[in-house]
Amino acid sequence: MENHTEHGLRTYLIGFVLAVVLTAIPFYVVITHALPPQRTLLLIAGAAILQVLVHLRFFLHLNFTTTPKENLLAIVFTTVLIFIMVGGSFWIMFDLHQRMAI
Amino acid sequence: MFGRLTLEALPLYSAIAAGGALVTVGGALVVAIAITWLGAWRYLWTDWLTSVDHKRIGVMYIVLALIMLLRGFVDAIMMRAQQAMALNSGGYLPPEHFDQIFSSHGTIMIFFMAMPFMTGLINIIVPLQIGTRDVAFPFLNSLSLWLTAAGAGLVMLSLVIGKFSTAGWTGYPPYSGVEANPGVGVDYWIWAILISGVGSTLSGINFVVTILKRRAPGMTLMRMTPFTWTALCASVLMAFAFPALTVACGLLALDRTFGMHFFTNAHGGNMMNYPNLFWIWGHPEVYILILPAFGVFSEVVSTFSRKRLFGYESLVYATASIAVLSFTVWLHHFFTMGSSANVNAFFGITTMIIAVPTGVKVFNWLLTMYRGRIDFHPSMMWSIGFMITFVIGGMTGVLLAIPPADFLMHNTTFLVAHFHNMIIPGVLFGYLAGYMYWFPKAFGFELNRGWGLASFWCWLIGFYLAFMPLYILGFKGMPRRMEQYNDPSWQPYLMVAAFGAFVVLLGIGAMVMQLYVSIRDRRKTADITGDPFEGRTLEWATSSPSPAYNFAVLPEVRDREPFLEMKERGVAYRRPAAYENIHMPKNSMVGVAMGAFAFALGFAMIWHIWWLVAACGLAMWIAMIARSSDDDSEFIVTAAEVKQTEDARYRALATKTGATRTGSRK
Amino acid sequence: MSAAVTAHESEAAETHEQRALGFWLYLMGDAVIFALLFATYVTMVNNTDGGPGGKQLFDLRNASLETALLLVSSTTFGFASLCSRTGNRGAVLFWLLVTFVLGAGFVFLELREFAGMIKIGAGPDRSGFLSAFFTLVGTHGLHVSVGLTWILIMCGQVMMKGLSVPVTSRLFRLGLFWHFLDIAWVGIFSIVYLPGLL
Amino acid sequence: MKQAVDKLLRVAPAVGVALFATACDLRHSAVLDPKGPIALAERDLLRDAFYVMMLVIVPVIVLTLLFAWRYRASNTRAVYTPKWAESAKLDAITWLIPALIVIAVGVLLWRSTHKLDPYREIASSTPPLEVQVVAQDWKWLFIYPEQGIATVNQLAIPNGRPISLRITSDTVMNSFYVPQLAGQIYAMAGMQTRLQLLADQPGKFVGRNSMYSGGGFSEQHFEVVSLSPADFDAWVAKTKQAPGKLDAAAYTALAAKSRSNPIAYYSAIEPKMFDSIIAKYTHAHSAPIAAPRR
Ligand code: HEA
Ligand code: HEA
Ligand code: CUA
Ligand SMILES: [Cu+2]
Repeated sequence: MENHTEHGLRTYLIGFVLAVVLTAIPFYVVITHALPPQRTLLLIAGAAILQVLVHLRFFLHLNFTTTPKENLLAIVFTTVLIFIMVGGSFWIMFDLHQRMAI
Repeated sequence: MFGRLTLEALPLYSAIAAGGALVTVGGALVVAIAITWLGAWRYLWTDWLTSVDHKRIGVMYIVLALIMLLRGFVDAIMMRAQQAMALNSGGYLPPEHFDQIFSSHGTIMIFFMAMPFMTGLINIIVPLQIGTRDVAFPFLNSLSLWLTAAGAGLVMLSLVIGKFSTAGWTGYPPYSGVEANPGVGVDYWIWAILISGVGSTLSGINFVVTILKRRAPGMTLMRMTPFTWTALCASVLMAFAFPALTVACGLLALDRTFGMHFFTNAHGGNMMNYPNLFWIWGHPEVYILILPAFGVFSEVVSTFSRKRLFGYESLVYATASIAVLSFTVWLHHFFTMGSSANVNAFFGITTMIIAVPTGVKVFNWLLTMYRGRIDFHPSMMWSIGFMITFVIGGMTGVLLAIPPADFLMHNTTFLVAHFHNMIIPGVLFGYLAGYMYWFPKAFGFELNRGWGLASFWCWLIGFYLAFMPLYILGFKGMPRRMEQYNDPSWQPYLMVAAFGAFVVLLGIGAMVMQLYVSIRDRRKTADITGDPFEGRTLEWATSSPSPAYNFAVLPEVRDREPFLEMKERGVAYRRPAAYENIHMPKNSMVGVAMGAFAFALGFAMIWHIWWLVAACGLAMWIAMIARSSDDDSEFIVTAAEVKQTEDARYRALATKTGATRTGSRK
Repeated sequence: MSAAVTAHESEAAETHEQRALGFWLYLMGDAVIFALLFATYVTMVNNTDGGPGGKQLFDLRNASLETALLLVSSTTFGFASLCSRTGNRGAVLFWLLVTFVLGAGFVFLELREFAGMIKIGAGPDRSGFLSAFFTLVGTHGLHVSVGLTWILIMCGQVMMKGLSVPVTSRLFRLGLFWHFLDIAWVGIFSIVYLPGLL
Repeated sequence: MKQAVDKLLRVAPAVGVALFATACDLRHSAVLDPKGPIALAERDLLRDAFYVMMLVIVPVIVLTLLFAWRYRASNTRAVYTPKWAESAKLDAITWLIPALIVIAVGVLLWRSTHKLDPYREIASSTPPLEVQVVAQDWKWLFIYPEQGIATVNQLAIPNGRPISLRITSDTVMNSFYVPQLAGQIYAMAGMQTRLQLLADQPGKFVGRNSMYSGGGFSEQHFEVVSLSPADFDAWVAKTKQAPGKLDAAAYTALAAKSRSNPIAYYSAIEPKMFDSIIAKYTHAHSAPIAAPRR
């Protein structure tokens, strides 16, 4: 149990540091305009996805051994759904927007 | 003090509206007086309203469905009568009343008839079928019920105070926005749906956890009954689709209440996003309704063909793929909004793909009947009626899935015919089959067969008469939601349709008679064994009605048809060596209280009574905290009590079938 | 006797697991809500109706401060969870309170930002863009506020009931909730604030 | 029993006549009796898909009834196989048959959806006539920018010439629907949708709004009058004589709620009227015509 806790503490700290780094980079780039907008957006997106993964792994302690498989399944399923719903909405709305212009 | 609530909210604007209000209030009064007269308040409160027993909650859901069906059907008859009369004239209903009626009919039928009916069936049967003592979260179950009831109550209240929405069950803005509809009608619709929607989300979560985590030992996923499978998939859809409805209606409420611009015409609103959000929920919703019905048909066809279900695995995969695919088709409800050909074609094709797993199911039922020994119990008749009628509606659905064809048929009565053709022979026949099949399990006696068959025939014939003409009217270019019309060639069809609705009314009458006759004869048709239909699945393994704890000893499952297997092995009625104490959840009044607060909260939001909003919000918050801090929510049924109950059951069994029986019946 | 105890324990573990799954499902439903609000926001970014847009309204200093508060609070909550496992009641209380203070700071900053915007006429009823902004960010803020009350309640329970099995089980779910909100916030600064200031 | 049969026989002719009348009536129903190439193509599509699907729907219905009868419990001579529940071959068939039909209809769908995209102008040697359509509570305004005229609740078109419609709404969402010529598309404020149509021959057709829009919805229909090109020119000339002119003030009056509007003609219109109706809902342009309704 004790061991476990120490291990836990390290996990949180690693997570924290990674999260700080992954936050700092996009903020820095946006403040300094170090990259052209298109690339900045890509960078922001990449950092965000990584950071979400960091949170899931280090704060929510998701992994493939101890997390019950139903919980993982729920998360994977939701990810797919969100992809369908949000991706679909973008496709539909932007397409419509284009077609509605005079 | 009372927001925008004034005396003018009373429905004195038309005699019919006032009559509706009177009937509603009068009905509520009569029921209240009857309960008082019977001195049944205490019994009702302790044994039912505060109950967290899944079987009682299920029964209450179905009673709610029954009450709301009355309202929904009155609406339907009124519309049919109006359209039969209204050639070149206003008929007997002014437009402002007709549009409230189609809106409330659609809303009630979907949210407060079909949803509670389905949730009720799942509640009663699924825990029994998976061999557990209760759902995962019994209190949450009660909360869901009362949130649904609160929503239903708001719809009913709109008859008496204020008006209901006129924007249809889909509530498209900008028509449903404040500018075009400043009154309280749309707000009633929004809050009824938001509140009951939360209930449905929670139900979905509850059933998913129950089915995934509480199955009896030995019941692997691939040994679950088809009904449990469909309940699982429908629950997943409930848990994940209803949030989209919450967003759609929530944003509409923000527009209406706080002057925001999500869906307004001007100021940067984007009305096209509303259909988008609404149908992200709306399409999965129709499969939420139909999947459990498919499950019922699977059980019924197998039981009454006296034959193992054909193609179980195919059925499971078909169910799961329908559930996933249902999230990929929503644009087919607005092909005519102007999307480009690629988008329309993509969603058209995904829509049609659903016909494949659905077809697989139909073929599997067919092959289950093949070389069976078919008993024409009313449940089986509903199933056969379903199979021959549903395929027609499926076919017209596929026609609508072809965008250029939809350009012709969208928003016409052809569409109305399509979805009633799915919902009545599909959803409703399924639930009614389940009702007649599982009734003895819930109440301990069988339903009369003769009246059941009479009801079936009236429904089937009434359905064809009421809705086939609408297909024709669709071809004649008649839009839906018409309060009057000027084309004389429509009228004959509308009259036939009205007549059909009347035949359906006879069917409902036959069902009432069936209930009456069955209750009268309940001694003769008592179900002593708990297994009136040579059942195959676990719900038939306990007594009818089953005790609060369902199973004295949790059964061990070795087959897809566990109870049949037990009967064949001769252990179905074997007494366990000993009983153990059983933990059961305590009743709680917090669920009812939360429902009441939610109802008042909705009412206050509708009428802009802000202090009441705050008070109710606070009350709900406190109730929730109190409940969630309560660690002592269980009580113990002692082994001795269990033994007593079980002994009584075995005594009854012995008198019924002779003392020595151990194995299957007969 | 000992058999009965273990039976009870395994039952408690079972309940905990069921509740965890249930709570995950709830969070996933919430994630769908957030996802659709994000989608709505993105489709409405340009619908400013001639009013102010993100460039004029957003303040990166404020956003980074908010981010810092939430991120640190996620970590301090983690400490609270760790301490609850070792049964150190005082430490749990301490870290919960720290988390509360950080979270409250976040809500304060957000409210200040909202108030500032409303004062210059950029309220949620100004344009479709602002409706979407206030609703998305406000929904997150509302969740954080709910989390704050929940933290207070758990503080009360820890004080009164100690770290009993149900209490730690609740703390665990509160943790899921709090960390989940942090994830939603990552979405918000990456989709709302940063691109808005590009 | 015998009496019942007798009774059935007596009503049979009446039912037969009714069915025949229905079939005949159906042939002349708006959707099944198209008067232009777009509606015709859409109708044919409907028909073809219907026939393809009948290949499986009819057998399912027939087999259900057949099996129900043949395997009824009282028929103890029929084969009974209570345990038979699996057959890889049959499984494959149950998946394949619907899949094949869906593929067939899917190909049809993909092609036709692109061909019949309502934005795609009809190929023709004559250039299309542009008409701008505005949905109002509860009537339809048609603007002929080339001719400089406008009408209410009457869309006159020359037959044989493609018509290119630009559609918007000055109120809630409507759906512009002419079943015999073109199907339908939504009309939305601040936006423009498009629809193409062509009438083969002179005639009168009904058009409607199919999206519920409030109290006057049921009476919100219009007529499409297809004229020979010569008659159409005459019609334009006549309309140019009409006393009414559609300026900003007249427009505001017209846009107010009204039911069962009579057909009306305007001999002149404000330039760019259609664009400014759209623009008043989008911040981008200044709006000459009244204030936006939200
Ligand atoms: C579940 C959904 C459901 C059901 C069952 C029905 C049933 C019926 N509907 Fe419904 N209808 C809708 C959903 C449903 N409808 C929707 C969503 C709309 C669109 C609304 C809109 O435009 O926005 C609509 C619209 C609609 C219209 C408007 C058409 C138009 O726009 O022009 C009409 C017209 O007559 C109509 C008629 C009928 C009739 C006659 C029945 C009847 O034949 C059937 C009567 C059915 C019942 C009375 C229920 C029976 C239930 C039981 C018997 C349960 C028994 C319970 C126990 C034993 C426990 N419906
Ligand atoms: C329970 C309800 C239910 C069910 C199950 C379905 C099932 C289907 N629906 Fe329906 N639908 C509704 C309820 C339902 N629908 C409602 C309420 C609306 C309107 C809402 C409103 O606007 O108010 C609607 C509207 C609607 C539209 C929008 C039309 C429009 O607005 O213009 C479309 C278009 O694609 C559609 C298609 C389909 C299809 C393809 C199926 C398929 O799932 C059907 C699949 C089944 C079969 C095809 C039959 C069995 C299969 C075989 C025997 C195999 C062989 C057959 C083939 C391969 C073809 N539906
Ligand atoms: Cu943009 Cu309709
Ligand atoms: Cu659909």
